[in-house]
Formats: sequence, structure tokens, C-alpha cells
Amino acid sequence: MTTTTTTPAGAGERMTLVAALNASLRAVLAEDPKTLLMGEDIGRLGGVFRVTDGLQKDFGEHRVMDTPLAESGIVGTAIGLALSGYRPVVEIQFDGFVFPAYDQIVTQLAKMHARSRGKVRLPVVIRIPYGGGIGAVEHHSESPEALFAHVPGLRVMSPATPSDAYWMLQEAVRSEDPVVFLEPKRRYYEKGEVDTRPAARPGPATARVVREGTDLTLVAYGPMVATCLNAAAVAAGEGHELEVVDLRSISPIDFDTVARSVRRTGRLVVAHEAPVFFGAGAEIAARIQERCFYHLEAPVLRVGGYHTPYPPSRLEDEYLPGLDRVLDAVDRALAA
Amino acid sequence: MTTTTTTPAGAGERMTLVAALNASLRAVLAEDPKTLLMGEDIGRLGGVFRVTDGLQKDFGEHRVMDTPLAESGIVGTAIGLALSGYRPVVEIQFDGFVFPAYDQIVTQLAKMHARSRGKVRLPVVIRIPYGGGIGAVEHHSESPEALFAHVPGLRVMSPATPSDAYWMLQEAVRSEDPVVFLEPKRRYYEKGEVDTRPAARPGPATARVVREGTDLTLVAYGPMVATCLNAAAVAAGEGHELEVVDLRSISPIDFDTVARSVRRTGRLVVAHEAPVFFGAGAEIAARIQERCFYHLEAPVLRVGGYHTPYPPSRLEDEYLPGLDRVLDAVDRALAA
Amino acid sequence: MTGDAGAGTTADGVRLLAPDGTRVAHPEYAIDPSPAELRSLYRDMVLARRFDTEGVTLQRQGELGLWPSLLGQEAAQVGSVRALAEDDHVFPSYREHAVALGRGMDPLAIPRLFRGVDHGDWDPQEHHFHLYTLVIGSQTLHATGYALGLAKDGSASAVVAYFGDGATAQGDVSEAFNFAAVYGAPVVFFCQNNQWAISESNEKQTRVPLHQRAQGFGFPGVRVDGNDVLACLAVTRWALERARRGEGPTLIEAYTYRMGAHTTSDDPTRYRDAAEVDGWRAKDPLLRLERLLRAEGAADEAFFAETEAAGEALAAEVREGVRSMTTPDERHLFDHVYAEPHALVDEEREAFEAYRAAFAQEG
Amino acid sequence: MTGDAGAGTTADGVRLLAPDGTRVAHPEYAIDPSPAELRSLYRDMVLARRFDTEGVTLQRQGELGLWPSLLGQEAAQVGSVRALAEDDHVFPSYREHAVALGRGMDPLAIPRLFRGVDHGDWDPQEHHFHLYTLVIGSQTLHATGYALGLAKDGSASAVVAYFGDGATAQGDVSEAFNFAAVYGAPVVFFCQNNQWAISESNEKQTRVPLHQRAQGFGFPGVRVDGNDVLACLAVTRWALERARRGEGPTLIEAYTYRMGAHTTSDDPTRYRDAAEVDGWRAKDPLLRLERLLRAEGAADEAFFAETEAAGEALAAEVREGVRSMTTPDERHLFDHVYAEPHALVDEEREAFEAYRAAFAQEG
Ligand SMILES: Cc1ncc(C[n+]2csc(CCOP(=O)(O)OP(=O)(O)O)c2C)c(N)n1
Ligand SMILES: Cc1ncc(C[n+]2csc(CCOP(=O)(O)OP(=O)(O)O)c2C)c(N)n1
Ligand SMILES: [Mg+2]
Ligand SMILES: [Mg+2]
Repeated sequence: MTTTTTTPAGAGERMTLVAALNASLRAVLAEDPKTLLMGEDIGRLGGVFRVTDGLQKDFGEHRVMDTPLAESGIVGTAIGLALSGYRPVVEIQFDGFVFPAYDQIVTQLAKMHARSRGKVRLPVVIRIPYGGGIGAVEHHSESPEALFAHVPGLRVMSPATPSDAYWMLQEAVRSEDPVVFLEPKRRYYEKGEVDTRPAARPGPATARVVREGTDLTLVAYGPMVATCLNAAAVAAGEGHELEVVDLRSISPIDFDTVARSVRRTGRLVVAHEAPVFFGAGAEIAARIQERCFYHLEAPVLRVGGYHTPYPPSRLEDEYLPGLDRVLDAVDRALAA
Repeated sequence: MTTTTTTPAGAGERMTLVAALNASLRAVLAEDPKTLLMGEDIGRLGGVFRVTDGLQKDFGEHRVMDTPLAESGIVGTAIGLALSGYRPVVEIQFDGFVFPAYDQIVTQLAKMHARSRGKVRLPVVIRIPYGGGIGAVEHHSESPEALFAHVPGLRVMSPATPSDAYWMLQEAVRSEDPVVFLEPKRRYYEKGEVDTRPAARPGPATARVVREGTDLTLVAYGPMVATCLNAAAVAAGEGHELEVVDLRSISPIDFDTVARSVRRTGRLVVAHEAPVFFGAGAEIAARIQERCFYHLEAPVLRVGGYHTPYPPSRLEDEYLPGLDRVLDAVDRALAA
Repeated sequence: MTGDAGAGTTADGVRLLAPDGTRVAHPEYAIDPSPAELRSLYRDMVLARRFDTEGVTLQRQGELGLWPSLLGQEAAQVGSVRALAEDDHVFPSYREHAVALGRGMDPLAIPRLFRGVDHGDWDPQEHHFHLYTLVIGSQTLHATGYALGLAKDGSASAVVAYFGDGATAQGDVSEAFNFAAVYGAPVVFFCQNNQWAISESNEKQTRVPLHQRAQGFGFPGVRVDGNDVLACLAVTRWALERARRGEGPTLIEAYTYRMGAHTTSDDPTRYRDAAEVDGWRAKDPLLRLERLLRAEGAADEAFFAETEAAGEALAAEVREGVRSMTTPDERHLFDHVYAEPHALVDEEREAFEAYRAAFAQEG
Repeated sequence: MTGDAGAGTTADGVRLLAPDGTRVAHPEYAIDPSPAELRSLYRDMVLARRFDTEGVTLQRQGELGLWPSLLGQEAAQVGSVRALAEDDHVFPSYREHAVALGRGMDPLAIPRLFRGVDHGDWDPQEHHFHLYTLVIGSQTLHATGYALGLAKDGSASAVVAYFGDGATAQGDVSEAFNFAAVYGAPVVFFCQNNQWAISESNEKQTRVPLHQRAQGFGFPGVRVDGNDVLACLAVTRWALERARRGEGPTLIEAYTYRMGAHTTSDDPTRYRDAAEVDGWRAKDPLLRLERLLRAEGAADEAFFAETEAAGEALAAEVREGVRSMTTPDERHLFDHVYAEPHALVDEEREAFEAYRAAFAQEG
């Protein structure tokens, strides 16, 4: 559970997703004295995943605040801090523990900008390690993105790679809007190249085609991007060229990129860990069947969690949409 | 704001939706001594909409409990009461005030049956007056159904008529599962016929074709059913026969009935007040384009709230999907 | 710890001015306002009451959708807000009309909200008066966070959060108490205990007097006679001074009464006795200050006449302002969902405008 | 109100048994357990500790995914659970292994949860021991509601809710305190203040000793030496009697220490000093009862040997039981989402089975 704490300085350094997030927070703390981190155990402990490792030591207790154990209190005071000119970045310890704060997020954080007709801005980021696959106990493997995306006023993002983690978190912190930032915890310790030079800073995170293909479009985000890339590699071995799109942003969704891809491939499969019913796949299928009605050669298919609570960890491999289930959906879509 | 408080006894009595709910609660309180009502101001006041009018007087403070002003506390103690053998029916005063209880609903109420692998049952009903159109201030016009439907373990229902209100609420109270029962508050004072005789008790509420038609299927629930029936009447005048389906249950959704209709009509429009993005229309469009891919002659269209917070009441007519917007979607679907 | 001992402490809390208009000595919270100050407090209460009456009337006339009346709570609001320095920040609930006026807010801002023209969209920084908050208790956390921010800035300013007796039951309010205590935030929790949360009386919300709640979180709680404008001023000033000195939060329970309905939608005869209301009428906050002013010769008839006239002028301004309010253009619906561009909102705005245009053409 | 005055009240709270094994007199909470009872309490603590050590070991060996150790909290748990009558109901958090054993729970039930075989799926009615609750504080409301139900039934039973020091910051816990106080529910709030909420020490969660929290809600709060099994038994018994008499809730703050890591995933060396841990080692709950037993001749070597052997036998049972646990059939995924048929779950189950069947054929 230890991570690199040195700030990466050069181009193309390989680091874990956790280290990239840590470096990203370090960068925003250094850049803007109004940026604050708040959360349970984020100080000396550095967070249970060590994302904030070393930051309290270097930036002090006033910038990196251990809070009482109360998520509504954390988000509510973060709103107050934002009103007074700060830019709080809140850590929720696990996905399953964001719900005590749901009222503050939905009725206050999401709405105050509109309520004030633009006079109030709430640049608050809510970081949530999310998703399953780490063998955890109950409430530690949830994928609540739909519960935020449905709420006007919130932005929802999820990076899939260390590089995106590094840059998208900075984008979230710099945004004038509240952002729910979902971190794919089962990818925390996977490594990737991160170019941290300011010049490398990309524009706003729109969907990205991470693998080109002609036969079918596979849309995913967060932890499922790697799974879909694996699926595409396997499918290529069987002669099917899948195009893989990483959404990166879940509110808004970059439908243009998805539609452009589907107009070429004629087929779409959407994969996510969250339950399929009322999940992101529903919105994508609905929007794409509308936009690409005459291009679709097969119905849009969805692969995701079942309509059951996240199961005990010994069953999670059956619950999570893995390589085989993604490929099964791909096969069905190709067969149609 | 006064309502009929006498228990209706005969067949086909005309009563408001509020009176039907009141009669329904009266029936379940009389039938089962373990049934309890809990909520803010439900006792002497009879609730701000008078749904519980007279019930505390007749059943006592131990059966109809005014609670402290704390929604998480209400739902959390209701769970405890259910564990001890009671069947609490909770009133949330307005849709916008359910969120402090969201954690208890999502992490406890929805999951305890699965967590215990069936050993615990939580027959708790959460009644919520929902939706807009009554000229109210902020937080009094929300449509949060998607935020519950996405959560495995909850059932979500919404009646559109006094008769359904009467019977579906009883079904909800008798259900061994937790039910989020969404009451279309702008229809509270509309009247309809209610046959309260036990013999009239229908089976579980599945979707119902409330108007038959051949040209296009219009799916709605709760407050939008009446709007869609109006739209169908207008369309009939223009020579288009719309079939209107009232879902009644939002989790689960009776896709069989919808698909059966769409296979005949070839066209589908879904209408709801909630924001379209990640709303119920998304799930219905996704599921139906999958099930009826080769029957659809036009893309499934959705009409609903915009991706903005519910506006000040002077603007709500622009926000709510009214007759004209429904007809516009119908026209577009027919034109495709 | 509770600071509510002393000669001038009654069952209604700390008192400096008795219902009969006589002064009461209190060792801890003595203040000595000048006649001009007394008149000014009185004037603010009269204006607030007149403003409020106009709100009720306008609702009855169909000009407003709803009005939550502050009738009976004028002293609690006028007294407490008078204790604030200009840079102090207020986080109100939804009944703090007198506090709003005390902060210099546009008298039309609140009617606009209750007419449904906006959600209460003033700039909180203009008068250091935050938006009205309708989700009970939420704003106590915002106040705490804001106070924390002030402390981080090294500012000498403080924050006052207003909320009701019913609100104390909400988890958020307890969390705010605890955060404020743990961080020693410069915030005053000003609870107007008007005895009712819609139809629920105090004993349905709490087993003990509300000011005692603070002790369990480690800061002082004081009950003050909420119909005594001088006591409300003095105790709030004391609490703000504590906050400025870095001594952390205080809970003030202003013991008062909601003389009217919860809102214009409410019918209080369903749940409370007229006798109770009558009992409180004898403690009227305006009347007692009027008696003092008269007894001490601090105001003459001309003053009372001028004050009444000012109230009428304010009412007229509100009446005319409300009647001439225009409904905002519906295209503004999409304007401030996000501070930065959002593709979905843009798409929906365009579709909306196209639809409106087509509709206009057809129609 | 706090009930914690008296000769046997130390900074660690009410005490009946000093760390050196000598008895302390306390006027209010005197109990006089027989030698057999003392031995039985000691035995339960030894078994709990051995059970817990085995949990840690099994996690280290990869047999369990996680284990939250109760090391150091044996007296708080064994003492309090011993005060319960059979029909009283317990609402635990996730570290109450000794309470579970004390209620007669199958020793494999909890390891099954931490192995990830189930979510802790025992029948709460079998031993009147509710499911482990991982969302901090939630169960305090369930306990309150359950207690309310008992009161409505006219039952003489009561409820004990277990939670930690960190949990007191959660809004739900304050709401539970308030609901219990307002309704006079027969519930004992048993807070094990083990000084740490993961890496956060008490002063990050509260400004005052936790037992004081209760006063603000109008019921007694008592601190008890949580490493003194006799005091924990006596004070819990007292609180349960209050509850049965209809006098409402009590908060007990058992002042104790988490000797180990928060869970096996945690590394406490990152945030706390070894010296602190050493200081608490001197207050070991088992040691002090052992000293008493020896000093008073209430137990001989054979007893200690037999107790140790019983601990080993329990550990062996757990070890073998855990190693032979089978993973449930994945089709059970769909079995208990709802108590009654749900079309979507049925559809997904069928699709899942068809998929598995096709996969099996292919493979
Ligand atoms: C979270 C929440 N729940 C319920 C309501 C509905 N509601 C509006 S005002 C009110 C009573 C508030 O009482 P109190 O806090 O005493 O304030 P008062 O109205 O007396 O000023 C209730 C229950 C709400 N606004 N917010
Ligand atoms: C609502 C919620 N937020 C965060 C967590 C993560 N978490 C698990 S245990 C814990 C600390 C609990 O401390 P305390 O209440 O003192 O109990 P202890 O672990 O010391 O027994 C935290 C923050 C959680 N389980 N639930
Ligand atoms: Mg009140
Ligand atoms: Mg602890």
C-alpha cells in the first residue's frame, strides 16, 4: 500500500494511478493557496489508499484537514469553505459511504449556482474511490455514477489511466463547477506513463478513442476501459476489429465522439460495473439509437452489474462484467 | 386543502386521489395492528396534504406517529421497527426532503434482505408526494424516481388515478419488500372512481394500456399519464391513434406490456417530469430498442425535464413536459 | 458553561426588558443603548412587521405563491442582526425577513422568491447575507464552513446561522455543532425556538430545552427571551465576541413564538389552541419596546407616527414592486446550471429554442 | 444526570477493578459476582482474545480478506453483553466479536463475512444479535426503532447499540439519541471509545468527553473504565434496568483502547506512538481479572490451563471451519434481492443461467 511520494517532474514517467493522483493534488496545492483537502484519515495516514500521502506533512494541517467522521458534515462545510473563497477537494473514503452526504450534494452543492443565478460558484471536488474487484467487504465496491449523473449541476468524471488521473483531477479542481471525481480503485496500483510537464496539459477531457476499429464500438469508462481493451485484443485474434471509446466524462457525455464511431461501425456495446437498470448504458443506448437510428445494424447492448446488491467478494467475479461477458455481448451484437 | 375523511364503502365512489390514499391507509391500519404511520406533521395536522387526515384521532398516537424533523431518523427507526415486526408506512413531506434519508434507504433498507440472504424482511413503505406543477418553492417539485429505481432491493411505484392510489398503496403496504411510493401531488385533488370493495382488489400493479391505439405508443406514469391521455385525444383529432401505457411500477418495469404495444405500433415516446438524462426514459428506450429492434420504425423519443434544477414556479410550465411538448415528440416520431 | 444564570434570567431566558416595558438588570449581558439606538431597534421591528404583513396580504391576493410569516419573531431577528459587524456573514433559513432587512437587503428580493420568479438569487457577498435555505438545517454546515474559511483567512469576522427549533433534530445540525466545536469555528448558532415546527410542538422534537444541546458538543448554549430585543442584541453580541476571540461557537436559543401560521398554506387551528397564542400576545416584542420608549420618554408621538408612515411606505414599495415583477424569460432556464459550458445543457437549450421558434411560427 | 460521581470514578470512568487487580468500591454501581461468575467472565475474555488472534492470523494467511481486531476491548464487550437478558437485542457495529460469542453466535458466522463468503447473513432473531453494520452509525437508528417496537409491544426487553468513538460524529447517531430521548425508547447506547477512528484520535472527533453528548439530548451519559469487565457489566446492567423501567436511553462511554491496527489493512505506526500503546498495555483487561482471580483464590492453575485449552480448541474450530468454507453457488446472487418475485431479477437470472450454460458448453 505504499506509493511514490516524490513529485514527478519529467516527461513520460511511469507511475501508478495512485501516485498520479497524489502528484496531481500536490500540484494543485502548490499552485493555489486556496485549494484545501478534506476527508477522513487523509492527514497522517495519507488516506486508506495513500492518495494524499505526505501532503499534510508538506502543506500543513490547515491545507490538508482530517475531518470528523461525518460525510454530510464534510461536504456541507466544504460548501461553506467554497462560499468563502476556498476550493475544497473532498475525499470520501469509499463509494459506499458517500450517501450520508447525498443530500448536501444533490440539494445544495449541485443547485446553489443555479439557485443564485450564477452569483455563487462552488468549485468543490468530491473524490470517490469506486467500483469493485478488490475483494472488499460490503459498501466498498459500489458504482454510484448514475446517481450523480442524473443530477443537473454536477459534473461527473472518471479517469481510466494514470495520465488521465493526473490531468483530469487538475481539470476538476480548476473547474468552477462541482465535480464528482470517481477513481477506479481496482486500477489504483496499475502503472502508466504520465507526462506532468505543464506543456503537456490537455484540453477538457472529452471521450477518447483508445483503440480504433471498424466492426463494433465498445464504450466504457473508469475501471472497465482496461477490460474492454483486453476484450478488443481478444476479438482481434478472432478477426473482429473493435473500436474502444473511453468516455472519461459521465456528465456531460461526449455523444459526438460515440455517435461518430457508431456511424462507422454500426454496432455498439456499453460496459460498466454499475447495475444495468437505469445505468449509464441506458442513457447511451437511448441517445445513440436516437442519433444513429439508421446506422445501427444491431441493437445497442449493455453489459454491467446485475440488479442485485454488490455481492460478497467471493462472488464478485461473477457479478462484475469481465472479459468473457463483454465478449459475449460483442458476439451477440455482431451476430445480429 | 380539505378532503373527504369518511371511509368509502361502496363501489365506484368518486373521490380525490388524496381521499383514496387516506381510505387506503385507513384500510391497512384497520386490517393489521402491526401497521404504523410515521412522519412529520402526519398526526393532528393530517400531513401537509391531509393524506393522513383523521387517522391519528382514530388509531391513536402509537399507530400514527408524529416524528422529529429528521428524515434519516425516520427511515432508520422505521427499519428498526420493521425488524421488530412492525410494518411502517413513512411519509416524506416533499420529494426534495427525502435525500437526508437516502443513505438509510440505499445502504440499509434496500440491502438488508439480501445482506441477510432472506432472513430479514423489511416491509417498509416510503410515501413521497412528488413532481411539479403546483407552483411551489424550491425542493417541492422534484421527481427522484430514477435515483431509487437504479437501486437493487427497492420497488418503486407511482399511481396515476385515485383507484390505483387506493389499491397500489395497499399492495405496497402488504409487500414484503421496501417500496418507494411516489404520489403525483399535482393530481392529488383530481377525482376518479374507486371501487373499494375487497372483491375489487386487483392483482399486482403491472403496466396497463389506458388507451388503445395503433400508430404510436406513449409510455408514462404518475402525473404524466393524464397529460399523455390528453395528448392522445388531441392526436386523435388529427387522425393519429396513440396507445397510452401507464407503467404504474417503475421498478420493476413491465417491459412485456410496453414491448407488446411497440411491436404493434412501431413507434415509442416516453414522457416523464424528471430530467431526461439518466431518467426512466433512458432505461425504457434502451430496453425497447433491444427487444423491438426490428419492429421500430422510428427512434424511441423521450420527453421530460431538462438538465437543469427544477426552476422557479413561474417557469415551471416551460420546464414540465406538457401537452405541446408531448405532441411535438409524437409528431417527430410519426414523421421519422 | 451555559452562561444563563443571573438576575435577568427567566424561564424565557436572559431578559433585559420585561413584557411591561420595564428594564431588567442582568450582570452578564448588560448593555446600555442610547435612546436613538432604542428608537432604531423599534423602527426596524415595526418595518419588519409591516413588511411581513404585506407579504401575507400579497399572498392572499394571489401575488405571491407562499409567505412564511415572522410575526412574533421581530425581536429575535432585529436584536440579533443588530449585533453583527458589516463583514460578518449571515446564513438564514427561510423566515429571516427582518434579518434580511437588517442587513440592507433589497426588500423585493425575498418576495421575488415567494412569487416564484426566482429561487432567491441575491449575491450573498453583497450584504453578507447568504441565500435562503429551504432544506431544514443544511445551512448550519455552510455557516460552519464559511466560519472556518474566515478563521483560515485570519479574519476578525464571524458568522451567524439561523434555524428553527425543529431543525435541531436534523443530523446536519448536530454535525455542524460538532464540526464547529472541533475546529473552534467562529460561528453563532441562532435558533429561533418559536415553539412550533409546523404542527409539532417542542416536546416532539427534543426532550430538553434546546440550548442544552450545545453542552453535549462542548460549547455554551444560552436561552434568551426572544421577544426581548435588547436581550437578543446583548447575547448575540456576547456570542460574536467569543467567536472573534477564537473561543469557538455558541448556541443561542431565542425563546419566542410563531404568532401566525407556519406559512400561508398552513392552518394552525388544526393543532394549537387560541389560548396559547393569546398568552404570547401579552409578550409582544414591539409593544414592550414601545412601552419602554414611552416610559423613558425616549420617543415622542411624532416618532411613532413617522415610524408607522415608514412602514406604510415600505409596504407600498413592496406591493408595487411585487405587482410589477415580470417573469423571467424562459430561455434563462439554461443559463446557470453550470458555470462553465456543458454540452448537454447547450444541446437542450438549442433544442428548446428550435422548438419555441417552430411553435411560434405555427401558432 | 451523568451518574458518574463516586469513589470508584477515575479519569477512565467508573471503575470496580483496578489495573493491579484490586477491587474498587463504587457506591452506585456495586455488584457482587460469585467466583464462578468471575471465572466465567475471564473465560469469555480469553476465548474472545484467542478468537480474535485467530482472525488476524487467518487474514495473514490469506484465508480471510480482512479482520478488524478487538484486541484490548474484551472487557468492554464481555462485560456489557453479560448484562443482557436473553430476549434483549444487540445491534453491533463490525468489531463486536466478543459480543457475538457472548450471545451464543456460531463462531464461524463472522469469519464467513470477512472471508467474503457472505455479508454476515445470520438470522438476527436467533440470538437476538443483529447483522454487523459497516456504514458507521446506521445501526443506532435501527436499535432505536427496534427498542420502540419492544416498547409498543409492552415487552420488558431492551436493546443495546454498539458503536465507536468516531461514530459519534455521524448525524445518524445524534438523530438516534434524539429519537430515543423523545420517545423514551428502551435502548442503551454503548460507545466503545477505543481512542481511535482509524488514524483519527478523539480530539479530531469531539471537543468534549463523549459521554457528555447525552446530556444535550436529555438522558444520562456515563463513562466507564472499558478495560474493567466488572464495571462494564455493572454500568450496562444499571442502564438496562433504567430502560426496562421505562426511563429511556442511556449513553455508556466505555473508555478503552484499540491495541491493534484498525483492521488488518491498516498500519497504525503511521499515526500513533508505540509509547501510547505500551501505556495501555498496563491496563490490560484480561490481566487485571486474572490478578483478581489469583489474589482472591477464585481460580486455580487448572482453571487457567483449561481456559487456555478452550481458547485453543475454539481457534482450531475456527481455523478448520474457515479453511473448509465453500464459496456459494453464484446463481444464489439473484435469490434474495427481493422477498417477492421481481421481473427484472427473474429476467437477469435466466439470462445469467443461459450464459453460463452456453459458456460451459463452449469451454
Ligand atoms: C429536510 C426537510 N424536511 C422537511 C421540510 C418541510 N418543512 C418545512 S418547514 C418545516 C418545519 C420547520 O420547523 P422549525 O425548524 O421549527 O422552523 P420554523 O418553521 O418554525 O421557523 C418542515 C418540516 C424541509 N423544509 N426540509
Ligand atoms: C459512513 C462511513 N464512513 C466511513 C467509513 C469508513 N470507516 C470504517 S471504520 C472507520 C472508523 C470508525 O471509527 P470508530 O467509530 O471509532 O470505530 P472503531 O473502528 O474504532 O471501532 C471509518 C472512517 C464507514 N465505514 N462508514
Ligand atoms: Mg419552529
Ligand atoms: Mg474508535
